[in-house]
Amino acid sequence: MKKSIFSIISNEPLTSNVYKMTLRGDCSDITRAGQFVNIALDGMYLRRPISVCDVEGDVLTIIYKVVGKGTRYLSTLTEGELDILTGLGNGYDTTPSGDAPLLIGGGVGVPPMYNLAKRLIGEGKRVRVILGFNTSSEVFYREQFARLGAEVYVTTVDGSEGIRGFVTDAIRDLEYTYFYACGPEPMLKALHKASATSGQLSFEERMGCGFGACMGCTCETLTGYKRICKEGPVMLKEEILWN
Amino acid sequence: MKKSIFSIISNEPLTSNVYKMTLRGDCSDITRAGQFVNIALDGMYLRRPISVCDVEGDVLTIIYKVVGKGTRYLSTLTEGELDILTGLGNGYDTTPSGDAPLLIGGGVGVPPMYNLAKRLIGEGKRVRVILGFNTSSEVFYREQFARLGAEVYVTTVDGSEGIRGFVTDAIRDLEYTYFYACGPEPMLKALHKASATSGQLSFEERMGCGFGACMGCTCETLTGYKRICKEGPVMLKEEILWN
Amino acid sequence: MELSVNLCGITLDNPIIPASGTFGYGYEFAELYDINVLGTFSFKGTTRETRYGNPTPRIAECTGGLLNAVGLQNPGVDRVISEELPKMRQVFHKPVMANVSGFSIDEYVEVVSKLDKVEDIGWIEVNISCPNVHGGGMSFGTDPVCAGEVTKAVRRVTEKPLVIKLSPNVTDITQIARAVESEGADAVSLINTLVGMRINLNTRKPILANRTGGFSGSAVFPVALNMVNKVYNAVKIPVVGMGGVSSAEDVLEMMMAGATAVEIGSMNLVNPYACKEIIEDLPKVMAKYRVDKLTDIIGGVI
Amino acid sequence: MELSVNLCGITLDNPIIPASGTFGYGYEFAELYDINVLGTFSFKGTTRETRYGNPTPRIAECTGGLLNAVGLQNPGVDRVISEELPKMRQVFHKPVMANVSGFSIDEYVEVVSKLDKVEDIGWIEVNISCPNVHGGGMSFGTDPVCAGEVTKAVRRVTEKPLVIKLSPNVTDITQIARAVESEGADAVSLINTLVGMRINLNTRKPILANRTGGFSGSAVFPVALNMVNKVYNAVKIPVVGMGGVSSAEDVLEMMMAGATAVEIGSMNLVNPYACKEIIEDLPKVMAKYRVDKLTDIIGGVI
Repeated sequence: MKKSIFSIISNEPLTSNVYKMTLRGDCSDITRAGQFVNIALDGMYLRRPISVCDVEGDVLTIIYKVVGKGTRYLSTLTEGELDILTGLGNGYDTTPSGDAPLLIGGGVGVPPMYNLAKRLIGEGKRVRVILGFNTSSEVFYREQFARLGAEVYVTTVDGSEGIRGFVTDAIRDLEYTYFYACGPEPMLKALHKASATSGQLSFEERMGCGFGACMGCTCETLTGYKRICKEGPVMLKEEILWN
Repeated sequence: MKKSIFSIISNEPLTSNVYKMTLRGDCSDITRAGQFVNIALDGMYLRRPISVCDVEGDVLTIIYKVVGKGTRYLSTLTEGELDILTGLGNGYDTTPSGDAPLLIGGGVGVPPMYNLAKRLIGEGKRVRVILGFNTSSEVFYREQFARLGAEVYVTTVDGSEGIRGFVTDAIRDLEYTYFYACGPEPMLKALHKASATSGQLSFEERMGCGFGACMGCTCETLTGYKRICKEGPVMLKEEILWN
Repeated sequence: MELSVNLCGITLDNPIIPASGTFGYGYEFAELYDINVLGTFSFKGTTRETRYGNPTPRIAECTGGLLNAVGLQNPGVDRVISEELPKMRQVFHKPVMANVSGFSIDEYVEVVSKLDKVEDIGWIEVNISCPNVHGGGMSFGTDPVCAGEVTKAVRRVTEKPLVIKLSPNVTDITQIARAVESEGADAVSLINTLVGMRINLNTRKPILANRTGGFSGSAVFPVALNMVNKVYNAVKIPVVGMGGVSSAEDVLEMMMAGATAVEIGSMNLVNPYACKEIIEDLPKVMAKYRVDKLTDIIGGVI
Repeated sequence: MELSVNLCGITLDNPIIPASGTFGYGYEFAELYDINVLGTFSFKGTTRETRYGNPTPRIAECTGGLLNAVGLQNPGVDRVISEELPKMRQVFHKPVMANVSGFSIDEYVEVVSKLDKVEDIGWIEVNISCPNVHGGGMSFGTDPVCAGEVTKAVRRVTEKPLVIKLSPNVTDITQIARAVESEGADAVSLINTLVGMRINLNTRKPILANRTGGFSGSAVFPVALNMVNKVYNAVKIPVVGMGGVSSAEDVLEMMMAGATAVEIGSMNLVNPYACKEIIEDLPKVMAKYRVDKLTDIIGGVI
């Protein structure tokens, strides 16, 4: 974990309520895809945890959805500096991926898949990515994944783009050696059941500190109690205990 | 009273801890010298009451001293918008000034004298101004008053500029028809005693709302209880009750 | 979209009520907007005699709020009736809520008796919890027996709806609420201010001349919300919720916790248009959270 | 410039103590800075058995603070001693403050007896006020008799300095403070969290799975300061002040109100370097307010 000051480079909407922000600062503590940063915002007591979409040198990219006061405020910033904790969470382990890992992102679970895809492709893996949305107007980053060299499948619940249905409808006919997922809990639960291989899933919870001090985000797993912010947010398929 | 949005034009230090800010906005409710504005600042629950130094069309000038969190924050702003209540307080009545009024400002009590001097000079009066400070490095606005056509006397406690001593040391040899004063309470008390004519004195108090609703700043006078923010901040010499 | 609520038999066009001590007798605010858009308002705390209140400074800023130790400054009940209410009538044409404080049961009774005869007073809100006055209100509001006695005494002298305003500075606010309910209160309002203090580091004296004051502002909202919910579940009479309410969202949250109507206090001091803006925002926020009638959500937290 | 203070016979290099539940067993923070710069710290609340705590969500944000309903998650006293404290010892070399919670006097006694034998525990802080656990801590801390009984019982099984941590959710905190003082407490620490609640407008459910939680953060500072001052004037034993302290200025204010040492809680969650930065700022702020020795200002408010 590192606490440092980032300067905002850009902040633009990707859809009606999803924004992409790039910032310049010390990214040296971000060592894995699937980690998150925790951003201090004026007027908000707690920091806002946001997953890392990408890191290139000292440029950090985050993609976030406007869901409350904090993210609404974040969406209004186009310049200035932010106090950010980096290097939080365990992130995805690429070691067990095999040759042909499958990456599945749902909604704002899509962003962490980007850096993960980049890393896996860099390791010479054949990467397929399923991006799940409700409808075509919500789709983002399809081309960016394609440009990395990933095979991209999009699903929309209403069928307005790509495959009609849920991400689980897209994985059925695919063969893969391992899977990585991030998205809403019902999606993760469905994937947990539908997936043919082992995998890693990333979870969300309301956090206090984001670095393991307050025990605000603990969950029970088959291997004991884990802090989503510290031992998580990424859990192994085999340890997850649904409640 | 009017609540409106002002945009910051400039914000510059006049001394090591006194700043001058100019803003553009609706100044139509500022009708007298000696009134104040009440400024909402991010992260502060209460607004900050600041006396009006000058108004020209839609340009408002305020001069303020950095004394706490709020004014320290204010001093860092060089652009952007501020939510301001204008037209607060009774202000100085120029009617009884006579031909040769004397204006006395001490420290951050100097700014309201500027617009007052301008108004009185505009009414054809012979205006003399005494500006009281602790030391020469704290002196500001001497030339600005001179440029208006006022006769300016500066006093410093340590004698490093102008007359050595307090403003009361400067008024002794002057003849004047009426006086107007703003400054710290000990100065006002001394002037109340030392002044040869009737006059008007402006007071300070910690305020809640600044517009008469909360009764936070009430003081007792010989003519009953007065709210510093509403029936004040300017009091007639004859009604003041020292405690 | 239905905003009206019924408080003790009187219909309010909406649940928004500026709280006592933050709205004077209304006429300062009437210069800014037509205050008849309000549900009603609770005017300044009224005592038997003229009170100057506490020495200044009476105000200290805090994170998310302020301390006040105004100390019930008011011209006394007779001049309130003869001077202030006639001025109020020129700008406000709905039943108003009178707020009463006292330092003895006799005083409460005398003030309430006099206000009982004023036709346009709709409700009498009895402050048994003002924390600012030495030997004053505090004692009544922090003991269920005393709180019950005040209620019983003022109940005898008025038929108007009685709203007892409760102190949060107690171990169990539901005990006090049940005590005043059983002695005939028609409603309770809560929370009054929390006791707080600040020190001036330069002078090493308390910022407030009174040493301590009442803490209010958005900072107290979660404490208020919890107490409103607890009291809602403990009594059958309506609850008027207050404490840090600063937005239309906060109003919905307070109503879901159990409030039939909502008082807005400190926010009036920061933004004089706060109540008007909240009333204007309510329909939008109701639409967002799929609320058709405000009365549907009272105490609706699952 | 003298920052050291003496708490129950043990010298602290400075009065800064991260509060229980916001600092774990120290080793997460030790990755960020040398935690031996601290006066000491109070480790996570310890119970007899392993506790998972409350279901999530356990955290809700508020203006100027947060609600938490963690519910005393901890591995239980035996594993604290066998697993956590050895890890702590690798990074912290000063007497540490153990924090104890319980659901019965027996449990308090058993946990304190076991911790009493751990040499590097300097003080035992007994939490009689945790508001999160149903039928739990709350009852002891809100009644002077129960608070006294817990104190008396744990006093019998330890010679280490006993710090009783008090709940602010009471009518008169000085009553509780006097009760624990008379049963042998060596110090009191206050305030624990205020009870609060928030509702999710979308789901119409409380944000916290536990419905209510403990409110802390800068918002509670004026309430804490008042209670610290009241208790300081009511007892002879030292007071450890806490509640919303967020800066070196707040530390001075808390000490002037009566605190011998100052615990920092929520601020650690927002800024993991908070305690380090406050310790570094203290000499500057002391100079600004002309304080040579911190012990000179304890209870110094005029």
